Amino acid sequence: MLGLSKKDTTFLVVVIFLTLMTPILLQPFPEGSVLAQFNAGYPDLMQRFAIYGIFAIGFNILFGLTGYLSFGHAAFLGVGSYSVVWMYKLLGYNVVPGLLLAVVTAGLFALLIGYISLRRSGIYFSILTLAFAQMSFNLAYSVLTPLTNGETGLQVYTDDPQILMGAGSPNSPHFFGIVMNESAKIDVGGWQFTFNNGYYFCAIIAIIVFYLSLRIFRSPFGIMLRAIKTNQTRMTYTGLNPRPYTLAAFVISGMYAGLAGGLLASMDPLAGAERMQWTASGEVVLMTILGGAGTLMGPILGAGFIKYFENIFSKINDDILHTWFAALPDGLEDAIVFMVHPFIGKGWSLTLGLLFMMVVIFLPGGLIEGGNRIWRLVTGRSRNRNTPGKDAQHHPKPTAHVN
Amino acid sequence: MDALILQFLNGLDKGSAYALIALGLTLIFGTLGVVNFAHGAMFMIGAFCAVAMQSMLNISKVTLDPTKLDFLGNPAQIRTPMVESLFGPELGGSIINWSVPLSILLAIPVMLALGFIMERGLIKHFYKRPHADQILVTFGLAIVLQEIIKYFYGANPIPTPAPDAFRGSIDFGVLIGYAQNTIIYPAWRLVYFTFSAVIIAAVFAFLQFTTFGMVVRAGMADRETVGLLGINIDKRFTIMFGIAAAVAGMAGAMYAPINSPNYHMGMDFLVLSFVVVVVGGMGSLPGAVLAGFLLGVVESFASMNEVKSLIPGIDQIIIYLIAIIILLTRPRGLMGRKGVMEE
Amino acid sequence: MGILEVSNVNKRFGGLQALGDVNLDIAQGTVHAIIGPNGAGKSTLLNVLIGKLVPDTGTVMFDGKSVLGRKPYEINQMGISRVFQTPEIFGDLTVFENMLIPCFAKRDGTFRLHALESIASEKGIIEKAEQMLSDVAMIDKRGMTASSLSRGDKRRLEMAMCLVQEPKLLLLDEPTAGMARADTNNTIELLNHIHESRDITMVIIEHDMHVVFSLAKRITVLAQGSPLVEDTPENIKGHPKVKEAYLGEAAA
Amino acid sequence: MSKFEINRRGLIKSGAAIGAGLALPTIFTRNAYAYVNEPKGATVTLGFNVPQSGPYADEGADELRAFQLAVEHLNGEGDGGMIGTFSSKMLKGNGILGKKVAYVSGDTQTKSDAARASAKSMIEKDGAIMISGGSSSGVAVAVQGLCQEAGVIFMAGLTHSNDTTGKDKKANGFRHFFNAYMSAAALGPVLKSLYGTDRSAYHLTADYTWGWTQEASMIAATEALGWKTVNKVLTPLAATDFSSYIAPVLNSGADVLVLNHYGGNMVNSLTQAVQFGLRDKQVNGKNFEIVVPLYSELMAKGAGKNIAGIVGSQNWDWKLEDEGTKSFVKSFGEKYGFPPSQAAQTCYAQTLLYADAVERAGTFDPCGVVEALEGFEFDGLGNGKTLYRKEDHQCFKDVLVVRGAENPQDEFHLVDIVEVTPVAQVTYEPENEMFAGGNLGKCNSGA
Repeated sequence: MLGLSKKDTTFLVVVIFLTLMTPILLQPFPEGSVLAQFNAGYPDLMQRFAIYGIFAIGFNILFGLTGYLSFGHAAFLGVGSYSVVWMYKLLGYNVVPGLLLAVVTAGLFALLIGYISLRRSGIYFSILTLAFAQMSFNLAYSVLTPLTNGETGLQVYTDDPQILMGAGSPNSPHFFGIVMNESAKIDVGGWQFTFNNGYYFCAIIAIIVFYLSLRIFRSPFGIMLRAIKTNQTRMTYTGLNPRPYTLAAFVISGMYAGLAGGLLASMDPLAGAERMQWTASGEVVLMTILGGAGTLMGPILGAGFIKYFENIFSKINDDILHTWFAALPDGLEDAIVFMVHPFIGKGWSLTLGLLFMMVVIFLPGGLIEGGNRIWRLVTGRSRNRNTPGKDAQHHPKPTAHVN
Repeated sequence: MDALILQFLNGLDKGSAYALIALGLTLIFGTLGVVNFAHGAMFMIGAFCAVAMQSMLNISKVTLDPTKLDFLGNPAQIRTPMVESLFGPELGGSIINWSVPLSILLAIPVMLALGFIMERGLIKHFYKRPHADQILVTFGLAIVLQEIIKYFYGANPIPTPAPDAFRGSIDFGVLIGYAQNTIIYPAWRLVYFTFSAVIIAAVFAFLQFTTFGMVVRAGMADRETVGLLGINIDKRFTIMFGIAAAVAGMAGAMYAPINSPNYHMGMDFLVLSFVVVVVGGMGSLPGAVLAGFLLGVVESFASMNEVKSLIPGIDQIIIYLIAIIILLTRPRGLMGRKGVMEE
Repeated sequence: MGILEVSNVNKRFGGLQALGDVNLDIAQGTVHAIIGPNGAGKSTLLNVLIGKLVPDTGTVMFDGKSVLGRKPYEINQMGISRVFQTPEIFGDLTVFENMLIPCFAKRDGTFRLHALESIASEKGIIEKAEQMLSDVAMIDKRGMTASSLSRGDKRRLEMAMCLVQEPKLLLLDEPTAGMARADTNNTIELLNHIHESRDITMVIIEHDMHVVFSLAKRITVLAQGSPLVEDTPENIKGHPKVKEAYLGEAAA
Repeated sequence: MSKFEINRRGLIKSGAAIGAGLALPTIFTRNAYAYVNEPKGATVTLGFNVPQSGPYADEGADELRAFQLAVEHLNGEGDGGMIGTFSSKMLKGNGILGKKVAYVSGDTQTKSDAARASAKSMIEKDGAIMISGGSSSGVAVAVQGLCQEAGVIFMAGLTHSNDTTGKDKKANGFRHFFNAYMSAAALGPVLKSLYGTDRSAYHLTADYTWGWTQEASMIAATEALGWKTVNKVLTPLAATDFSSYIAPVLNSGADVLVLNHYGGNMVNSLTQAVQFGLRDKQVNGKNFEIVVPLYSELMAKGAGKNIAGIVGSQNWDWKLEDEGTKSFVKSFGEKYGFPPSQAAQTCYAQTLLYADAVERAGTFDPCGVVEALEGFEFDGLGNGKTLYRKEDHQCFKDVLVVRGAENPQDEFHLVDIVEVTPVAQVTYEPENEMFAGGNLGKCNSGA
């Protein structure tokens, strides 16, 4: 179906199901319960899961398949966001023109940077991309402020032209009248589920681009990219020119990043310059490696993992801890709170750092490897048969080079 | 002209910090083939060695002085540093005053130990793993290290002044035949530059003139062959890791008076030091040093008002611009070897 | 006129004359071996043939076109395939995927963006790849990861990848280097089979005289950068000049 | 304005299908809200969004302490702090409108993106009805914009840029902290009396919006005194080594260096300027002086002894002698062991002001709160008589001019108060060109 094998079709159906059910699945604990703190089913975070999932899927097409490690993809994310907000300012709040522009400008920008950077390989390539992105960030923050509104971030002002805004047009981002920040809340028993327009908009786009990436993985182009990662010498002596292949992968992943950046601004009409900083580029690298580079689902898992910790763990404070352990005797309660305290709230990055280390030490293939292990355990299939999980055939062997 | 000399001095000074960090990073790349994202954190921990030394010397005996009141109206606490009560206020005072240079004595063993533990406990298991995994694990480690520092020292910068003797500036211009008050330069920055030059020279001498160094250099060129010769190169590489950490640590400790240490200063230097190493060329120690000084000097000149008025914002991007130009004209940086981290 | 003509090629590296006045004329359909003691210039000559080195003087014409200054992938597209000393294959890919790549390269040229087409729909390509794998008796290993193959199978796979492109000329750089005897014999058998069934011109650079004499129809002996003799294997055996050149080395 | 949670009925239809699919017995929806996150239970939730990682984490921690203290006092725990001295007597220590105050906290990371994400989760997940906190203007403007769209109140924390209540002002946003214009207006007369009217200033300015507004304000104020501006140089925000920018100052003919830097930038540029010996020099026959327009005690600590004698401005200082300050310092000091920073004070005051406005309005409805706060005059929160101006939601109150302490009595004594500049001197017209271009818009309650 859809040009996919039966296995891939099943896989895609599972992904679609999970994506559409996210508002329910991420809300496992009833409202008001002690563990409700761990619920992640609110619009902003779900949107971020989908958007950073898209970013990571795109990055994986470059890094996972070709092995070229870009440290500058945040630049495309930023360009995408700025494009969308500029379209808001000039035309109006419909997200479509902005998203189209975001993909196109990010693609062109990627073409330029990729064309230059891909003249080098390995770490030299990584540093070239990093240099371009850092230049973009530094300029966006300072000299280019008329274009980017600098530190504050680009936003819509009431005196912007917005020439396509009719009297009845919604006054916030919308898709032909479907307003992104509108939600339906449904209470079922003790649970409350939020079905947000913006989330479903992102989710549908995420499913489409996931499907595209699945097609790319299974296409002749996908094989060529993996061949580049494995052996460029054989590639050239087989009559193939690796450069246009890597450049195409770079541009495609740049467009994914631009789309993700555009969606960020579609959910929340503000484009901050920090989106272009090296830390943002590093984040997508971490997401991809953490989840499992070169696998289809890995990067999405990695994106979800990091965003979850950033948004959920940073909000747990001592008061919440005390309510959790309130049932315990006072001394014990204080002791436990004291022990847990460094890892939550402002210590969320410590927890994240430790988890990075644990995952990479114990699960060399990333989170997806953990998933595969559990899968094997559940299905009871033996380990030594090297049973393929969903993704095993694209699982990268640990090879001894960055790229 | 005097403005140019001033900026040249600034460049050398910036460059010596870059060079020291890049040197350690290259030692680790070159000998171990490991991408160490925690190297910036080593620099940061070095700087906190200076902070720790200062607070250790300031461990005080507390007495209450009922004649004075603190902000809540309670009797004020009078703190007398132990060192002062031990050696008398005069000598004790000057020991405290010299805490930053003294912290080198703390930084060397601490950083060597940290380096050994890191290499044996963690990095060792990642030699055969992809560079991507190395990046993830060392980045995780960098976060953990800086969060630990934040837990104990907070997020604010902590003042760590240079000894009084070097706190002010000296009239450098007079020394090289200029009029008075034309080239004024902070004394501590001159100390820092001299210190860096000594460390860099020492590292090179160590690699050049000792058997140990020769084996390591041979190992950098061809690890397998050296291994075949029956030399335990792994052990030496562990020591090199310790040395690299110690170099970064000393660079950080001595930098503390210039840049008040804070827990995330390592991340600020991380990206820059990678750029320096790559511009210098992977696996080349002289390249790292050369690139460090080059980028430092170029950055300083780009910060001059005359240049900035020509090209606004040039000082924000000059390092990256130079990096791009060099990498496009010289495929392996200034002095890189073929095949290192190129696949 | 041969398919590959090397005329008056000279190449110096500093003071060293690596190649001096090399003239070679390789006939269509032959198996031509280039032998010579260490340092005779075999590798330099090979690198000139594949365009990696540009000679100081002289020309290299393949099929009437110059190969000099062309990129490796252009030379391949002209019809020259190369087998390396250590097999160069796509280690992370399966045997079958390895075979697909040359098939696509043959059909689509140096670059084509088939990003959304499914491999499964490429019936012709799949058939061709499977056929080739059957020909080299590797069809039962199609799902294996290439890096896990034995040395002999890697060589077999590399050869198959070259052959599936139907090259006019196959360059082999010490195809049996480092192989066990049994693997060497298998490889010789394979090459002979290929030559007989496909009529491909082959140029072999080889050390091992057993291999050379089992395969070659003509042999050029290179010494100190220049061709010493060119003749049939029968005549090369026991040729005095050749013995002289190999003095001290174990001739076969 | 945008609607956040409305159109409920239409959406429920589509949602109901999914809900019914779950085949769970009780499907019901909450009563329609009159405004977003209307508190229905026995508690009301406030959101404190402060930097917990990054360079301002300590400032954020201090803000959070103040918020926690304010919540305690509102709920009737502790000694009541400034509730006792506050001129409005609506707060009784029984929560807000009888509802117990709960709070959630989050990390802005001092990035507008992260700050908005954190604020959104407070609004969407935790049902926060008011957001407060923050330690930079970029974040304040970004979160203020978000609160306007979402329909909750934003009580800004530490934000000093003119834009927060100028170009980027919003109906749902309120700023208690002072701003760059006020700093400059307060510093002017003091600089004149200390350093005279014949001075040449050299500006080093952090290259982002706050830096620019600070620089513009300072230039306007000093030039009005008759000072000349020799040069103004932008420095990268990420810079840690300012030597290249400081080196040319001494030979430029300037005799005053104005550091329009904040936080880590300020610590490093000031430390390094002192190391360059600027303060020991004589230029044009006058002592060379350094001015840091915006002081932050927490950051000043990082510069150590280098701040001695350096003049700057503050919103508030714990050494003030009024009753409000005294009781606040007492309850803060007793709880945490050290005196509060000005960031803590502004956050504490903002929380009380919000609670009081709700009490006076008799509703949590943001539009009611806005109305109650606009034009509100009060006293007893440490800054003397203060007005929340209706036109731009900026507080007008006295500004402190301070000077780095030469002989600190203890580790908390960082600055001496030079002068309390009366409010009249720092007041400006809402149409002032430095604040022009903005538009409050209408209050948004999300309904």
